[in-house]
Amino acid sequence: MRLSTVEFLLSEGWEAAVRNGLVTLAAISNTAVALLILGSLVLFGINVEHMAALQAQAAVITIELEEDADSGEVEKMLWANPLVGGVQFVSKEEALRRTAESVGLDAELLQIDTGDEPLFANPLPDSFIVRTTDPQDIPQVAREAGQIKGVAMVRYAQQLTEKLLALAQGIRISGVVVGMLMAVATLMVISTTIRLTIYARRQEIRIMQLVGATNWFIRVPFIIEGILDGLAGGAVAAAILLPIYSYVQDYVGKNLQFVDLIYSPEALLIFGLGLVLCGILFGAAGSLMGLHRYVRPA
Amino acid sequence: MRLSTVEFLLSEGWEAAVRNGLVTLAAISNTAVALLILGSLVLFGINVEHMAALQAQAAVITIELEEDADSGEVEKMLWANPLVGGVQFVSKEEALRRTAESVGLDAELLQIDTGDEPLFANPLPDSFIVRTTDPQDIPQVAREAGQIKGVAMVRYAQQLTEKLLALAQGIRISGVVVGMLMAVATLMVISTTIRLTIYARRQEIRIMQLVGATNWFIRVPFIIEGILDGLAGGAVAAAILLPIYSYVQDYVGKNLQFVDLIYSPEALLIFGLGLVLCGILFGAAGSLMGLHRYVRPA
Amino acid sequence: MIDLQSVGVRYPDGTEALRDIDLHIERDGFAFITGPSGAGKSTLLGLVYRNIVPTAGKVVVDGQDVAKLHPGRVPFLRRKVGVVFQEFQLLPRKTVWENVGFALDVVGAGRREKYHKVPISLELVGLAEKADAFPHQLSAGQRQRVSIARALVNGPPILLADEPTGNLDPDTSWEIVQLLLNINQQNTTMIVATHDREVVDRTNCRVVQLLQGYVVRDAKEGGKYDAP
Amino acid sequence: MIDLQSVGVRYPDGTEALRDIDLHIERDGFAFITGPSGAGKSTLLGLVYRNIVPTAGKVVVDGQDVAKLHPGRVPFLRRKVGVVFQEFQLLPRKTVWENVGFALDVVGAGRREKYHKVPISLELVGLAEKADAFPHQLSAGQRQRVSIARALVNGPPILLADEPTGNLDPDTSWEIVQLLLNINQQNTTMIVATHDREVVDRTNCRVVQLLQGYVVRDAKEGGKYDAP
Ligand SMILES: Nc1ncnc2c1ncn2[C@@H]1O[C@H](COP(=O)(O)OP(=O)(O)OP(=O)(O)O)[C@@H](O)[C@H]1O
Ligand SMILES: Nc1ncnc2c1ncn2[C@@H]1O[C@H](COP(=O)(O)OP(=O)(O)OP(=O)(O)O)[C@@H](O)[C@H]1O
Ligand SMILES: [Mg+2]
Ligand SMILES: [Mg+2]
Repeated sequence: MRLSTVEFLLSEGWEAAVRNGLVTLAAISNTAVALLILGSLVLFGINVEHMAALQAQAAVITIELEEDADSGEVEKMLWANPLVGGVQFVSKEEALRRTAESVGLDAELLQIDTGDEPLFANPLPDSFIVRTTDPQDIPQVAREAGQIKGVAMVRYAQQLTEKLLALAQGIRISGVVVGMLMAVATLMVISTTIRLTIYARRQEIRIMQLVGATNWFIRVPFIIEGILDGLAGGAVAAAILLPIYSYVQDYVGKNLQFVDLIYSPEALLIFGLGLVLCGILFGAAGSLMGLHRYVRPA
Repeated sequence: MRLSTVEFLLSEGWEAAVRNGLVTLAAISNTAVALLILGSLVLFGINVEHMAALQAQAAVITIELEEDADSGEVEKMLWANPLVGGVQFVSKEEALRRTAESVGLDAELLQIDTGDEPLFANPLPDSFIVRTTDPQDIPQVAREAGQIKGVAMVRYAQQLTEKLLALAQGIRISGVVVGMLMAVATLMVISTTIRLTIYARRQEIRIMQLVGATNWFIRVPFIIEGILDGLAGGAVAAAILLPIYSYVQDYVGKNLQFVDLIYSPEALLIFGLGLVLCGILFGAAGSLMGLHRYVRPA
Repeated sequence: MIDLQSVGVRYPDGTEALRDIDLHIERDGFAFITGPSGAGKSTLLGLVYRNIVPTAGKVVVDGQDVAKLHPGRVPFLRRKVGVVFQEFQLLPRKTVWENVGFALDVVGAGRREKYHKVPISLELVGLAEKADAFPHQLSAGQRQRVSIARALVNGPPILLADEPTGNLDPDTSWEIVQLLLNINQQNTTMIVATHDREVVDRTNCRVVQLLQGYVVRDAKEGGKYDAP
Repeated sequence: MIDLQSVGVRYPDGTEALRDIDLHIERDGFAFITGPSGAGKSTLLGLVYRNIVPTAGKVVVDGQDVAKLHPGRVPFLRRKVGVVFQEFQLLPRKTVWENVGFALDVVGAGRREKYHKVPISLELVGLAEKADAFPHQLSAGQRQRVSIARALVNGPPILLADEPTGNLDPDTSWEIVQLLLNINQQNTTMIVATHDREVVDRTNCRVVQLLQGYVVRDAKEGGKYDAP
C-alpha cells in the first residue's frame, strides 16, 4: 500500500469518528458502560478471591503426638514435607494451661504437684501446630502427617478450612467463567452497537463499492473508527471506575476493619490500561464483525 | 384518536420491528445482554444478602448469672423483651460438662463427690443462651439483659456477629446502590442502542414530517417498537438466566452444603416477569429518549 | 393563497438562495418556476411548506404567516400542501401502496377511504401494477410518480411540484403535466418548478423565472421557458 | 468494448427488466439509450459496472465476462467504468471536493494528483465555488453535477451516464452533453441514458431505444429521440 493510501485510511477513520459525532458518542457510551460493568465485576471478583484466600491462610493443622514419641524426630519429618510452611511445638503442659485459661480455670490449680504422682493426670498430649505455605495443601499435609511415626492424631478445622478453600476455589473458577461470559457479553454489546453504527451508514458503504473501493479500503476506516471508539470507551470506563474504586477502598479500609481491599497504584494503572486495551480489541473485533454483513463481495 | 389511527400506529410499530429485522435483532440482543447482566447481579446480591443474614441468625447471647440469682425471675425478665426469640437455660454443672468435653477431659473426674466439699469447685456459673428474632437486635438485647438484676455478665460473639451484621447491611446498601447504578447502566445501553436504531432511520422520520405527520404520530410506532424490543430482550434474558440459575442452585445445593441459594419457582417466575417488565419500561424510555433528538418541532 | 413579501433566504453557510422576492399566487392559481440549476426554485417551494423559514420578509400561506406558526401546527400546514419532492422522499420500508396511503394515514383517514383513494391515485400516474413493490424495486421515473401520487392522494388545496418530470420521458412528462393542470382546474393552487422547456412552452401558463435568487421575469400568462 | 449477448435480467420479484438484448458498443463508441420510464435503461447500465448480474446471456466488458469475474476483482472493473448515477449517490459526510477526490482515493492516487485533478473536474461542471459544501447544502442540479465530476475525474476508459441532465436546465444540460461528447472524442467509450429529446435530437449520435425490456430500435447514427 502506498503511503498516501495509508495516510488516507487513517485520516478517514478519524474524520468519520468526528463527523459522525452522535453515532460516535453512542458507540463510546455503550462501550464505556459495558467495560465499566466488566471492570467492576473483575475488581469485585479479585477482591473476594483475595479475602477468601486470606481467611484460609489463617488455618492451621494440629498434630498430637503419642505419649512416648520423639518430638524432635517428628518435627524433622514434618519439615521434610516441602508444602509445610511453619511448625510450632506445644508441650502438653502448655496445652493444658491454654485450655484451662480458655475456660476460665486457674491453671495453677491443675498442676499442684503432690509429690511423685500428680493429683490429676494431664490428659493432653504434646502437639505441633503446622502451617502450610498454601492453605490449599492443608488436607494433603494433614494426611501425610498422619503417616509419621509417633503421631497419634491429626486435626484441623476441617469444615471451616474446607469451606474457605472451596469458596476461594469456587470464586476462582466461577470468576473465570463469569469473567469470560461477561467478556463475551461486553463484546456482544460493543459489536452490536458498532454494527448499528455501520448499519446507519450502509448506504455510504454501498456508494463506496459502486465507485470501485475494495472491501479492505472500506473496512479499514471503520476498523480504525471502532478502535478509536473502543479506546475512548475504555478510557472513559477507566476514568470513572478507578477513582470510585480508590474511594471505596479507602472507605472500606476505614470503616470495615475486617475487609481489606487490594490497593496498589501500579496494579490499578495496569488494570486501567487493561480496560483501554479491552476497549481497543473489542472495538476492532466489533467493527470487523459488524462489517461482515455490509462489506462483502458484491 | 380514531380507532383506525390507533390500529395504524400499533401495526406500524409491529411492522417496523419486523421489516427492520437486523436492527430489531441488534436492539433485542443489546437489551437482552444488558438485562442479563442486571438480572445476574440482582440474583447474586439477593443470595449473598440471604446467606449473610442466615449466618447472623445463628448468633446467640450468653448470659451468666450471679451465684445467688433467681434464674426463674431472670428468665421471665428476658422473655419480657419483645425482641427475644428464644431462651435456653444452662446449669453450671451442664456448662462444666460441656466445657470438659470440648477439651477432651473426663467430666466425671471433675465431679467426684468427696463428701461435703467437692474436690474441686466448679468455677462456671448458671447461664442462659438467648436468641433474638432478628440478629440485628443482638447488641440491643445484650445491653438490656445486662441491666437485669441477677445477671453477672453478658457475652456474645460480638466481633463475628457484628461482622456478619455489618456485612449483611453493607450488602443491602451497596446492593441497592449498585443495583440502581446497574439499572442506569442498562437503561443507558438500551436507550443508546435504540437511539442508534432511530438514527439509522432519521431520514424516514424526516420524510414523515414532510408529509405532515405530527410528532406523536411518528413517535408512537417507535415507542411501540422499543417496547416490543424491550419485551423480547427481557424475555430472552429471562429464558437464559432462569434455567442457568436453577442449574447453579441445584449444583451448589449438592456440592457446597454450606451455601444455600434461594429457590422458589414462584419467586423465579416473578423475577422473570420483572426482567420482562424492566425490558418493556427501558425499551419505552429508551425510545422516548432516542426520539427526543430526531422528532422535535421542525 | 400564497404570498411572499420581500422574502430573503440566507442559508447558515452564507449562501443567499433568495433575495427580495415578492410573489403572489391567488387561490386556484398556477405558476411555473424556472431558472438554472441553483437559482433558488426548491428553496422557494420549501418556504411554502415551511421546510425553510425566511431570514427576511414574510411568507403567508392561506392567511397564515408561516414564520409565526407554532411548531406543533406545522404538520397541519403541511397537510394542506401536497408536495412532489425533487428527490422523491419515499419511505424505503413501505410499499408503493403504503407510501401513498401514508399521506392519508397522517390525517387519520379510515381503511375504507384509503382503499378507495390510493388505487385511484396510483392509476392516475400509471403505477397500479407496482402497488406492492418497495421503492428500491422501482425505476427512478416510477419512484418519481409514486411521489406525485402521494402528493395528490388527499386532494390538498395547495400542490407544489419540484421538477416532477425530471426522470420521465417526454410522453409520460406530458401526461403528468396535463394531470397537474387538470387538478389545478379542480380548485387547487399550484406551483411547479421545472426546467422542461417543452412542457412550459406548450402550456402557456404563468412563468416565474429565477436567477441567482432574484425573480428576473414574471410572465403572467402565456409565458415561455426563456425570456421572449 | 462492451458486448451484450442475448442478455436477460429478471429481478428476484419476477420483473423482467431486460429481455434478449444484443448490443455491441465498440471501443470509443457512443450511444444514447432512450425509452419510457421503466423500460430498462438503468438496468442495462447496471450490467456494465456489474451492479446487476444478468440472469440470461453474457455481458463482456473490455474482454471480461462480468458474470465470471471474481468478487474481489469487481472493484477493479468499476475503476475502469465511471458512472454518473441517476440518483447521484454522493457520500453525505464528505464535501464536494472530497466526494470527487474519493474516486481518486480508491485507486490510491497521491495528494498531488488529487490537488491537480479535482479542481479541473469541478471546473468542468461549473461547481468550483461549491468545493467545500456538503451534498445537503447543494441544489439537486448541483448534486448531479458533482456526480458527473466524480465520474470524469480519473479519466476512465468507459463512462456511463444515467439521465445526467435530469435535474439540469436546458442550457446547463447542453453544456454537459457537449462535455460528454468531448470526452468521448478523447478515447472514452460512452453510454448515456436519457429522456431529453432536445439533447438527443441535436447531437445526431447512435440511439438505442428500449421498450419494456426489448431493444425496439437501434439507429446507428443520426438517431432521433423517437422513431422516425
Ligand atoms: N431491484 C429491483 N427489483 C425489482 N424490479 C426492479 C428493480 N429495479 C428495477 N426494477 C424494475 O425493472 C424495470 C426496469 O427498471 P429500470 O430502472 O431499468 O428502468 P429505467 O429505464 O431506468 O426507467 P427510468 O427512466 O424511470 O429510470 C422497471 O419496471 C422496474 O420497476
Ligand atoms: N441547506 C443548504 N445550505 C446551504 N446552501 C444551500 C442549501 N440548500 C441549497 N443551497 C444553495 O442555495 C442555492 C439555491 O438552491 P436551490 O436548491 O433552491 O436551487 P434550485 O433552483 O432548486 O436548483 P436545481 O434546479 O438544481 O434543483 C444553491 O446555490 C444551493 O447551493
Ligand atoms: Mg431544486
Ligand atoms: Mg433509470
